[in-house]
Amino acid sequence: MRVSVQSNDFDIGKELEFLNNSGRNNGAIVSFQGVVRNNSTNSLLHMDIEQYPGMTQNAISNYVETAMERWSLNDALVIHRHGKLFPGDRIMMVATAAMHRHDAFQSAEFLMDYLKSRAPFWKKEVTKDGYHWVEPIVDDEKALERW
Amino acid sequence: MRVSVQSNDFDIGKELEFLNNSGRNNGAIVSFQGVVRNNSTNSLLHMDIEQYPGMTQNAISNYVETAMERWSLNDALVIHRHGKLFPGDRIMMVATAAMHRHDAFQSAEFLMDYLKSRAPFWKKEVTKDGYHWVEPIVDDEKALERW
Amino acid sequence: MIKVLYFAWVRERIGVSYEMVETKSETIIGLVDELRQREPRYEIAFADLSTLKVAVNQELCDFDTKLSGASEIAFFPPMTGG
Amino acid sequence: MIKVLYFAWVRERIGVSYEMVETKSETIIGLVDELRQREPRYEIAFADLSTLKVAVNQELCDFDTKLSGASEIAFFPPMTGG
Repeated sequence: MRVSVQSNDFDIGKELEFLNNSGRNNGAIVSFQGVVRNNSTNSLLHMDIEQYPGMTQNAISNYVETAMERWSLNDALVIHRHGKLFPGDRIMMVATAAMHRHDAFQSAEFLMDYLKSRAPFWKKEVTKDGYHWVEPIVDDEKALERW
Repeated sequence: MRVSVQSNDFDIGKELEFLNNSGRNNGAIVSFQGVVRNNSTNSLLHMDIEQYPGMTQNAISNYVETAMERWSLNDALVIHRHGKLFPGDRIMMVATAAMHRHDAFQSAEFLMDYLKSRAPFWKKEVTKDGYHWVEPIVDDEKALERW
Repeated sequence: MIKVLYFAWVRERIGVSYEMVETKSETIIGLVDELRQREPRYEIAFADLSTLKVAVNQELCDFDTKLSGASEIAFFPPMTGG
Repeated sequence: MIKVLYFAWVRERIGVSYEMVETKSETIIGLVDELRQREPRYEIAFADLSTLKVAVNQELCDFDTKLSGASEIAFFPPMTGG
């Protein structure tokens, strides 16, 4: 498993290649890529992602370990960026490798649900009129209930 | 949307880049990559994937269209290879792009379930002792019931 | 004349990947019965229809589907794609 | 002395990203009450605890968690990662 919290971009193709070549008998690799969306009025200049540096890496690693215990996974990867990001930029990715697709899909969804609401990141949206902190989404909190 | 049935390999990184740059306001991109697993005795030499050429493209396109109607998707992609494939080779990929992750995950799972049991491909496993046709998996057929 | 195609082990048991068939049957199951009576290789291939699927004009359908309008019929085992 | 960290709009309302705090409280909620009484900026930041989360030693916990063993406490709004 690998967890990286970084400001620079990543190459999802290389990451998936690396995951697939990690030597296990993978049959299914699922990836999720989060991208900075524009806001409803198309006025987003950029986003600032703040993190809690001491906690982020450990918190994410704990959720990845939970996923590896709960599903039959060969490997898992989480990359999450912080700092200034523009519309269309990649924010983060999750990838899971398993023998069977059900394990790969379920664990990727589990990790996404936890990253959304339990990893210490906070998104700020900046427009020409100022900025605001992104509000948590009620459905994201509810999504945790199914796990 | 794009559906490609081909014998040659594909570059999942480039495909995801292309999907993300297709001009919509994507927030979530989910991909599934199927890889040739070895068999339980590690004796697989290669796999031969037979298809029904006239039907494959249309059948897959229909499932992709169904997914685009059923979920809020910006774009979707299916690539499926046929012919001779070796352990570790990529067999196929599905990718879905949406504003929200739930739509991207659900539609990718839906497409995978249908590709497994309803797209006209047949897998033959070749070992030094001969070959056999891969048996359909009861769970794969059952997986369709949830859609 | 209808073009009849066979895939995977159905193709192997029948020995050809496709053939043109003249039929008087009105349904797919009628065509299957005609073929079964032709030669043992068809009887073997069509021994258990529960292990087979059929497509008419490249769309999946049931064995009791009518043949009117059918220009291409394909018989094959359950798919194992993905 | 406990290191207390603030993130996102909590940090903005309090005006610092962290500070060292001397406390006699035994629980997090006690510490919050102490801070509230110090200055209006704390009162504003901690006005509604239902919109806040807290971590002790970099692990999420509840506001009634005991402070014994705590070397680092962080207050922040619900996370919006992913």
